[in-house]
Amino acid sequence: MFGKRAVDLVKELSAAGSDSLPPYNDEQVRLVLEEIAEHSATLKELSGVLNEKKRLREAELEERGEPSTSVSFGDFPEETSAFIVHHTSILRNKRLLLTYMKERMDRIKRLRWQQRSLSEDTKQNLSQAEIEWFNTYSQLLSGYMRRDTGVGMDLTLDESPPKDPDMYVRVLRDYGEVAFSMGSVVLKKGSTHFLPRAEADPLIREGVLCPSQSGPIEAFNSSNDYV
Amino acid sequence: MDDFISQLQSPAENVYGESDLILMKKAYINEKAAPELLEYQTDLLARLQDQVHNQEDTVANTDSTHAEGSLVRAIWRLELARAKHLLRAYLRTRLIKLERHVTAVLDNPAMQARLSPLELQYAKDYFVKTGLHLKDAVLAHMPEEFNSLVRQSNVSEGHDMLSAPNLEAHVFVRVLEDRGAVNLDPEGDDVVELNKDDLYIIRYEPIRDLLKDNWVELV
Amino acid sequence: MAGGAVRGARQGGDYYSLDAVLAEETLIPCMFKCGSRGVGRALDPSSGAEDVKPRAAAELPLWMLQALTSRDMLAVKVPRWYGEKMRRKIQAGAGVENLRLRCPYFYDVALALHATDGAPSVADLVISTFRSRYKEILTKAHSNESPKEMARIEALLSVEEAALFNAGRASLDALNRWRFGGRANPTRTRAKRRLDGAPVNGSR
Amino acid sequence: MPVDPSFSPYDLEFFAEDDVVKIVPSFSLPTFSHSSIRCIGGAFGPFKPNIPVEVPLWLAVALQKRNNCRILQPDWLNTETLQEALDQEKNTAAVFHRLPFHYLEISKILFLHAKEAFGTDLLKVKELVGDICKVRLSKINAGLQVLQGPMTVKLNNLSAAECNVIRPFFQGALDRFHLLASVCLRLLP
Repeated sequence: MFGKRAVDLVKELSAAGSDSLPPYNDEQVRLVLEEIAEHSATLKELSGVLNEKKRLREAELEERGEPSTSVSFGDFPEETSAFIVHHTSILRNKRLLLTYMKERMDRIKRLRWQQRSLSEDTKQNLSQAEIEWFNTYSQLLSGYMRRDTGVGMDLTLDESPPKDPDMYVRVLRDYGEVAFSMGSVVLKKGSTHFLPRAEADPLIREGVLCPSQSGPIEAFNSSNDYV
Repeated sequence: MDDFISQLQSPAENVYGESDLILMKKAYINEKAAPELLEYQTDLLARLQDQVHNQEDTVANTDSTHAEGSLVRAIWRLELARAKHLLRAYLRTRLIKLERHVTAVLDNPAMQARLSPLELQYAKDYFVKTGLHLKDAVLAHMPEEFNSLVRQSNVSEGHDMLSAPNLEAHVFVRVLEDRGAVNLDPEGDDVVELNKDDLYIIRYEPIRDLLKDNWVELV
Repeated sequence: MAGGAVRGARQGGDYYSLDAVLAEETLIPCMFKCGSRGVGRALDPSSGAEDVKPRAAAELPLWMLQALTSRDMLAVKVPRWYGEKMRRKIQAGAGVENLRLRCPYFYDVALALHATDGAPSVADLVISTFRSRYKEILTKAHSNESPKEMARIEALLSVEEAALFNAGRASLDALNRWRFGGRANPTRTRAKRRLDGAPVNGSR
Repeated sequence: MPVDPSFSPYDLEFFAEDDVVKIVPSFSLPTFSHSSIRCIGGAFGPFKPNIPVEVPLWLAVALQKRNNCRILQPDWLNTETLQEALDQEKNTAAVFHRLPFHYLEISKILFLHAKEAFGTDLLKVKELVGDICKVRLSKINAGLQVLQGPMTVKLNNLSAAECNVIRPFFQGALDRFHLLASVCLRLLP
């Protein structure tokens, strides 16, 4: 069936799932373009045959002194239907190829929203042109977000709503005294502290602290020193 | 005296009023829930961005060495984070929608008018860059009659490759003001009564203009 | 892509939609009203002939039909999965039918066929089918069945139905994770994000 | 891939944090005008020890975390009111009791950050909110099960989380019903 190769390309993407990028199928794309060229050559041939048949029929009618304006390609259904089949097949192949490319471009675009550059692993699966597309898109998006010429905000940040800039943490292991922006704190196992989130985060990743829902009860009335 | 003034300044005016932040939140929810790109909220964005910059200056200039300043600064920073989150979410939602429907938007002057100048420039650049990639990879290798990015072939009637938003999609909508009967189809066979506070799942198209004129909001 | 099918229920589908182009691959039984030159091998490999003969039967993909039927060169037959047998089964209760097996794009293909051919019976049938299966899809999507049972149910659904089913499950899961998940606001690592940049716990 | 029109429950929680609650501050701000905090969203305060004041939830929680206030139990979030709401909810199949649009989000936040506000009622209040949510979700389900074709569905008093949880399914199903029916209509002579 015409268009089989092209649909296999789209099936590849569909089967891989929207979160992954299978290798760019250069060879298959080339074969589909070849199929299109063949259809196109056949179209030219059929159109030659049709024009010739029409001309002959018109000449025939004129010879008999009958009006020849009513002759149409529809009078030669065998060639016309074949013409339509090839024409439709080109449209189909075009749509499938573009859908393949565009879906891949969309997935590559989404990578830019997660990371500034492509990993080597991902690059392996992209064509040279697709790697360039990533860079082009990256520049476009960065331009839109730039402070001087754009909106001045990095839109790829903070998908989830913001949290309090300070947070409660519980100390998981003794760590000694640490200087934070609001002062020094002794991190003693089991104790709870209220710390700037940005400064606590590295220690949470290190396993020294873990987020805690609330502070120690005894602190409840102790910090009203500016009442 | 201070007491007296603060009594006069009832929190109700400030807290319950529709601050620009609340308006921004509503604009974001509408934008996210609507199938098509809505009008860019030019004035609101400009005002809110101004307020954010001013507040950032205030925070930078506030002494936080004493507890009072440090508390207020933490509150300001939290609110700033909330405001910036909303701004980013709004702009991000629009950008993603713009990319998706870029051909349909650029094909329609009325849609173009809904974009900010930066968005319009982005749409044009994005369309050109996308087109170049598709042209290099596919279209340039196709027969001439089929190598257009907006027409399937040179016998296509008009632009038949656009990805247009689906205006027939259903949305959740809350009625803000009594509006009475609204036709859901051109024949007027299907009528719905929209009263204040009503909540509906409804096709987007019939309430499109009501949303624009603030009779309803999306949920 | 589930989300696309849910939100994108529309005639013809987007030009670039994966599901829309895959639905158009569905083979439909047809009969050529006229002969066709040189396309025999491609359209019907079993015939082995260069040319298609008038009144020849063939199974053609959906995408090819419209251009030929509109010029009265092709007659489309109603596929068996929209046939009388199916109609009787629907009337007896469509809930148990395995639509995925019969036609993965049961509804979209019907709409496209209808646009091609104007077969009223097909449109009528798929509306009754959706009406009778809808409730079951909803109930199961919001049920507490085991993952195995959920997978079994999903395998019976058409692609369009499965998209709905999964969307319904995902949003309920997201709500429950939020309500009972224990953590106030789970940290989402960037790696866990979906490719489109939406938060992983966003319901589709 | 379409833009996802759904919000995550965390987005809704963020939206809910603009709702107003009453707090009892334990501090004042003598060096700030009117003992208030001038924010982008308005001037909040005045903050005077033991003088109740209304502030948005996000601010209330931030103050409470820093031990600067006590959040008061909202009027609608106590055992009597909730019990009444639950009974009403159970007794009417088609009507939904009017609750704050963000009742689930607000109660979740308060159960987490303002346990003290509920005293010994905490568990009972939690349970009632859970029961109300359960009854309402099953009512919503039952109501939507009877859908037989394209229609506009009235959902008065449904909450944000309830709308959001049914959104993907029902938007999709109604889009589908509408599409199928609009094709069928075109058949009519």
